[in-house]
Amino acid sequence: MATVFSQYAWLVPAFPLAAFAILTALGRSLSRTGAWIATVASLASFVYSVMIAAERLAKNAEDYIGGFAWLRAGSVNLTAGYEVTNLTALMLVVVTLVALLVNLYSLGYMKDDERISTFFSYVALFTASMLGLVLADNLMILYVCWELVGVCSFLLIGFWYRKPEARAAAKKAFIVTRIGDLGLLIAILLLFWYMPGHALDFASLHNVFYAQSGIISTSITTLIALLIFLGAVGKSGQFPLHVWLPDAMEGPTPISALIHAATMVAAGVFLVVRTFDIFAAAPAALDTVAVVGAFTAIFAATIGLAQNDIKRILAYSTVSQLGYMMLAVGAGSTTSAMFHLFTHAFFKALLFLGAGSVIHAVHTQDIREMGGLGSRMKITAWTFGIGALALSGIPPFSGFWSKDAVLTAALDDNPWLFAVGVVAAFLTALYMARLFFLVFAGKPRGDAGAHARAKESPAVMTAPLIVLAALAVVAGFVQTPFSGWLGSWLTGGAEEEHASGLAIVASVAASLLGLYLGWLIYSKGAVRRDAVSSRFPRLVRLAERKYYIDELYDALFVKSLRGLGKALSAFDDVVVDGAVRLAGRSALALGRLNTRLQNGQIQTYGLAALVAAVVLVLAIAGRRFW
Amino acid sequence: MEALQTLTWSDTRYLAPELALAVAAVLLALLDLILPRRASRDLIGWGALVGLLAAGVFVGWHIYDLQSAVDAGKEPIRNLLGGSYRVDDFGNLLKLVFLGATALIVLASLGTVKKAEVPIKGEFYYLLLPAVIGAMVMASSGDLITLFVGMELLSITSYVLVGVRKRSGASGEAAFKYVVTGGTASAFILYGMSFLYGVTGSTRLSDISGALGDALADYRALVYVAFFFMIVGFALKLALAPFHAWAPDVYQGAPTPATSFLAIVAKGAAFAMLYRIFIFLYRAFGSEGDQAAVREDLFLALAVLAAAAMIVGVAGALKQQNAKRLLALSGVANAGILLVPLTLEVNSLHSSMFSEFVYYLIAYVFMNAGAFAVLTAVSRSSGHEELSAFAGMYHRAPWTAAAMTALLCSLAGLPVTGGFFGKLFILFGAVQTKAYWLAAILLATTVASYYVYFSFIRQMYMRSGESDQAVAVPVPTGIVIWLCAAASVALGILPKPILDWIDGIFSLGADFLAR
Amino acid sequence: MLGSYLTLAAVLFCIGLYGVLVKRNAIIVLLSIELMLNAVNLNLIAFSKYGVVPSLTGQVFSLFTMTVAAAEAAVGIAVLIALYRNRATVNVDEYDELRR
Amino acid sequence: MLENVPVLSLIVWIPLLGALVTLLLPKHHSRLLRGFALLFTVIPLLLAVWLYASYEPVAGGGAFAEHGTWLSVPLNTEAGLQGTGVNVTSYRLVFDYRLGVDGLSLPLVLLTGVVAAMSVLASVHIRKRWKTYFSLFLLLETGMYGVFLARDLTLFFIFFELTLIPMFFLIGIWGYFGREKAANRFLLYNGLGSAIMLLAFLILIATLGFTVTETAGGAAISFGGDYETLLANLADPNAAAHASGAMFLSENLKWAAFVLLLIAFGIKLPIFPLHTWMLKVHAEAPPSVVMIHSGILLKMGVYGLVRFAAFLFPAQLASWATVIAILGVVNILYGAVLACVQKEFKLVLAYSSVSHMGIVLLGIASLNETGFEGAIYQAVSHGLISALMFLIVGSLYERTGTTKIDELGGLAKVVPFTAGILLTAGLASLGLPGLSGFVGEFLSLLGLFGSLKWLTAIGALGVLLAAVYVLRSVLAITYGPLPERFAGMKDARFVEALPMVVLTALIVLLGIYPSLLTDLMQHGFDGLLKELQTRVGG
Repeated sequence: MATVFSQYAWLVPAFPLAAFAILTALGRSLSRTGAWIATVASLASFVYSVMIAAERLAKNAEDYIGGFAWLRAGSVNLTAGYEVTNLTALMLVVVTLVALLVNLYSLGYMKDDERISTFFSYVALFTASMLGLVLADNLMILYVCWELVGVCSFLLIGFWYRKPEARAAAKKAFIVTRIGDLGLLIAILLLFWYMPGHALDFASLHNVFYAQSGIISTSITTLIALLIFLGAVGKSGQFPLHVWLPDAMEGPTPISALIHAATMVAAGVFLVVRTFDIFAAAPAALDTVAVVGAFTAIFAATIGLAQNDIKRILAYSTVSQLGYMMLAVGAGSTTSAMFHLFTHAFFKALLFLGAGSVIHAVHTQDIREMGGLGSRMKITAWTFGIGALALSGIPPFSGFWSKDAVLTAALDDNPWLFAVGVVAAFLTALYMARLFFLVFAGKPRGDAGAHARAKESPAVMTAPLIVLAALAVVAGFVQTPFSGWLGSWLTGGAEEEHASGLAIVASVAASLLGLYLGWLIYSKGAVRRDAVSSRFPRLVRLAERKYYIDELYDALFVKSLRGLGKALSAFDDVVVDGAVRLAGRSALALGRLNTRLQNGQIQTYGLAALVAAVVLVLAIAGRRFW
Repeated sequence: MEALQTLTWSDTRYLAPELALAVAAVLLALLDLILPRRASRDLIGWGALVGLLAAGVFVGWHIYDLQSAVDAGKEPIRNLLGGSYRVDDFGNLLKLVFLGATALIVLASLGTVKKAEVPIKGEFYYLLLPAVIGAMVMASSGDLITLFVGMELLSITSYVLVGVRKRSGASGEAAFKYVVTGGTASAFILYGMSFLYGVTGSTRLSDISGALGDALADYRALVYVAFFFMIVGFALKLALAPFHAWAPDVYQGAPTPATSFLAIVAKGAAFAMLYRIFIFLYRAFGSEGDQAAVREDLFLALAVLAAAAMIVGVAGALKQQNAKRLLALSGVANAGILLVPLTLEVNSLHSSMFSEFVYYLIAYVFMNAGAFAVLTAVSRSSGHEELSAFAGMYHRAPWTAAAMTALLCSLAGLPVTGGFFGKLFILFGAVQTKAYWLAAILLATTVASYYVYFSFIRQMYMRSGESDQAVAVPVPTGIVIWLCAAASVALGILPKPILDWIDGIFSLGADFLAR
Repeated sequence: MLGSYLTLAAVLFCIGLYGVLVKRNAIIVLLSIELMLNAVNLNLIAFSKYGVVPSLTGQVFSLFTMTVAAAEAAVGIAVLIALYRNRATVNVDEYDELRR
Repeated sequence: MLENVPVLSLIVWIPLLGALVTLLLPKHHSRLLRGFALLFTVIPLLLAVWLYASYEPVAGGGAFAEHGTWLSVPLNTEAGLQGTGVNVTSYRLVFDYRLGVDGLSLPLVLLTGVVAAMSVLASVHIRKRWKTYFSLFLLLETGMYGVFLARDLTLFFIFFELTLIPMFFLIGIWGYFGREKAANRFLLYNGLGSAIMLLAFLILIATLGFTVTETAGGAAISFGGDYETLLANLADPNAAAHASGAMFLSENLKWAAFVLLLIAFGIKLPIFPLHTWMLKVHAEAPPSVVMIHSGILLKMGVYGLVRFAAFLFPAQLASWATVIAILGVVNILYGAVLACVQKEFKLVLAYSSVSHMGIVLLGIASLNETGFEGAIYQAVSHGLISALMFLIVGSLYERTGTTKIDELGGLAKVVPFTAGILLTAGLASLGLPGLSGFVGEFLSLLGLFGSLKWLTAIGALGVLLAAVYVLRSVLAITYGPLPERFAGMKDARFVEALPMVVLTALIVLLGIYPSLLTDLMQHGFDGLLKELQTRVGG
């Protein structure tokens, strides 16, 4: 079948990019008009993405690659190219859909902000770069877009720039992810020099690595894979570079939904999937991915249990779920990873937008000051509930199917990974129950007045919630243990049925247990809330303080960098500049010596001359005798 | 014994420049007596200028004469008095430089020299002329005796010139210091000369060079003694470090025109003498063995002195606050630079040391004469000679400040000025002869000298002056300032005519190495 | 013979130099310069008589030297007198107004 | 229409003409003076753009060479060559007037044009002595163009020195409190650099710059600094024998000249530990002058390093590649770490320049075309970025009276436009893809990675540190709470905004479509690469 739409796939990012250009050029004067321009652009992108995806639903649709020469310098010959495959088509739809919904939502959420057009221009730029990242046909362009989404994330986290916390969070996000980016950059350098013909496009990578042709040795392959993974770790907030993601919640909530839940943070997973051939050729790297993913999944979940900020809980949940996806990739199942990414995008965006709706209503983010909102904000509560169930992995919500796929893959790979996954699923259910019950059930706590004024958000905000909730329910059916449509569509293989009874039972049990326990503690009150904290205060405190990792990093890197800087500063001043000053001073000292000689006494001059003459004669004539 | 050959009438035409000056000096002295006490002595100054001009014309005629002799295939040297006086291109070129420089000094001092500064102005002008004669004799002599007489003629008149402000203690002190130093230097040079005569039996330079090689075999130590005493004496005369300490004192105490005469003409004449004596070494000593070793030693001694002069001159000037002392120290450094070409080896690639020397000397004349002229004008308006007298010049006399900037660039060796190209040629010579260390020192001190010369610029452009009053520059001084500035720049942009000219008329072989 | 004369001249030169460098009286300083010049004369005469190539030139040279030395001494003394009028001292140490 | 016009000469001399015209204008009309200065910077810029448009990157350089003999000075042969058996008919030292343009210099010429014009616009902050200011400025511009276009060593040196004097004045008269010290430091340090360069040049002229023309009567020998002659003599294995050996450059001298050039241009670049002079200049000179200084003058170091040290001594470069790469890495990290702790924004920028110039060194050490192009790209990009940065610094200083990071804050509220541009410039400076800073960095690192993997990896840490220091300072200035005394500030005027927009646009353009510049540089390094391949043996 002809790939008509795919040929013009560059239009997808072009719409938001144009919106960005218009908004930037016209500046603040646009205000709400600008917001609408951006929204319309994202709608156009979405529609076009759907058309591409629809076109590709046909069997054996051919991949399309296009582009133009971008950079020629010596042996470098890079194109700015795009490649449309089923994988990218899927990502296009997810990204444009979430972007569209977030745009709509923001029309309500941000309507009173004076910099609304700036906000939408950033979002538009982000959307464009994210789509570029998805479409890129080579690692270089991917890297360019990778950095651009990073900078948009930075800009949007720091959108409320007057808050020092926002400023700090933005800075942190940028710098921490840059550590990962550095890894990716070096990986690209390595690939450039090891790949035949300096090729960086995915097709060539596939050819070289898939065949395991041995052109590149295993150790180098492993190194490359690990460095790429470092990039993914930074972007996807995996341990140990997860620290920026929770702080990133300083940004406006729609941003948290779009960037820090659904799309950008998933780019790490996408990257690993996209370059999976390399990982497949390096088993050690693949194991690392799995272990890091599994560890992150459980590690972030424990922190999430102890947090009180509604967005931070969701943020740690995101970290944890991204760990899940990494676990899946590490276990060798790109399909399940992409599947979880797909479903997670919807329900996590839903949860964030729901949280935004709550914050919008009560102007606080502390769940200890909420409670009983379910009655006042029905739509929000219901949709949030659906999201929570999906996240917890309760059938038949989408999260169940994808989580099950992940766990099945983990079980195939290594039982320990599977066990960790199940525990993480339990913890996920527990903290979601805690969150839901504390916010929507029970009686209002905190500022009663604010509570009384809390009311449901406007339709422009609830409509996206409803759409997402619907997706959170149904999105899972594209790939069930009994029909592997998504997998076959993505990989081009046959549909596989991949049921594992153990996985299903274990995951459902763990989730239900978690929910039940959460209900007992936070709604029914059958178990006292401080049951654990009173018995193991240190342990809880450890989780509350996020295992002191921020403090550790501060001491390890920030302080030492500052110390080094101070030391070098002193060195620069005393030694380097000191040497310069010394040179100057010694010239001056010589001059002063001359000045001392000039005491006005002609006889002193004569004496000096005589001494000099003797020395001269001795030196010149004498050197012949030495 | 051709040494005792007598002067004939026909020889006087070769002495025409010197004679013209002598006549002018006598006439002006008489005029000074005749003129009423209150009449302006500027007239004598103009007279001196005319005398200098006439002498210059004669020198020009000599150059033309010699050139036509060359064209006719004849020997391009006129030997008088049995070779003790030589009219050759080397001498003629330097004479032109001396005459031009003196003319600039006279012109600059017309109008600016205050009565209080030089009460007996007439005397000042007509004493300059014998001094120039002395310098010209030095440039032209082929005999130690002639050299000595010329040197003393120059020195003794300079002593008077320095002390001409007889009511000023400073002037007297400067003169006394100059007398003592000059006398000692003469004694050293003479003592050296006496040994040179002793080992060779002649005072004729050409004879000495012929006999020196043999003498070395027998009287090696005496040869060393002879040359080292002369080197020390010349170092004193030229104020090469560390024999320079007298120079700032004397320069400071002397009236500014006299200072500038000392800095330019007296120094140039001493160089002429140095060249006369030392270039012969190339003919006297072969290029191998012991003789070459001695020659190397002697030139190395000169090179060391040159290096020391450059270093000490610049270093001493770094923090100097008195403009005149500063220029004196700059003169020390420049003496070092002027000495460099002489110390460079003459080899298969390099023998243009004289072009290098004269070109830089010409540039030096202009930049120094100009700078001293500016200093005269500035100190006249502020009443002192500290650097701070230059403060605010940008506002007080913008055009003079601009001219001074050009002069300072030339002094500092920044493009595109005469000083720059002069240094460039010298450096190229140094590099060609692989004297890298000397080139490096020259470059390093040049850089350090930026600080020195730019201290004027800092004062002129970046500080505000004691008063906002415009600095009055008398017309003749202004002419000199602009002439010098323009010449400094022109020498930088178009050095070719002069160098072509020098190369065209001067020949190392004919002027020095031939008998 | 020559050696003795040369030694004498060298001694004389050194005495003169010593005087120039050490004596505080300005007149003695000037006279010391004359001593140095006389050492030269002695040298010249000695060489002219006993030198490698004896010749009259040395004696001629010494005549010039003497004449010039006289002129130099005259100017020197004149300068000194002018200076004495200003400073009222012939102490060389005190002629240090010009310095640094 | 411009085929027969000496475009290169026009580019070089029009600013000088402008300087002279400016001297004739009345001194109190700042607008008039600025207008004229702008005119005389825009004309060469337009010519340079025309050059860009009509330049064909072909092997062997472009069609725009101009030359004539400026001076031909006789050298004395009396005692000399006569004895060597060669009958010398003429023996001269030749100073040629040679201009030329190739892929290496054209980007920098364009940079000069752009930055100079923008800097004239930015000179609104100059408050006194406009006439002198603009004439010195134009003189400086002539020097800069000359440096990039000269093809003769002496001419190059003269232009190089010609930038020194006006800069001294520009810093010393119009600078901030410590201006005189900074001007002195600048003059002496750079004077030393050019003195060292001159020594190296003279060695080259004396040993490589000879041309021997055999005529009927004998041989005419001349020495000169013609760049092509040097290259030809270097490449010609017979040259040594041809000119009686004595003249030729020995292996030791090659090393000496190479190291001298490295130091000379290393001061300009600057290479650690020769960088301290430029800190003072950055901090004390008026911003519009720092735009020129940081934007163009430092690039003269880059250019000289490539043009002379690399092109003339490929073998030396090759065997010292590791040394240069280490120097580069030290520069990158040292500058970056120090930039992280500075309290004064201008010093942050100064140290960031040190860091960015380290990347240039990496590119040069790569020994391949990618790296070389990266180095030049980085130079151009850094020129634009730092010019933009200092433009902003100037406009902020005018409004706030300070550039201390601690004293500023929250300016995005009152001057959103300027703050936005500052943020963009910051992002470009930290090497964000899509902006010009990235391409140069990437190409340099990429080039070097082929040979020195670990060093490149360590150097790439600079990318990370750049993020730290840029964000630390830029965010401290624009983000956060706004001190009350800045509440009434006004955003950039049109005359300030225009150069900001132009520079930003160029930065974005070069970032989005780097081929604009890299295509230009094709064949720019042909000679060097060939030498590297044949001499060094791949």
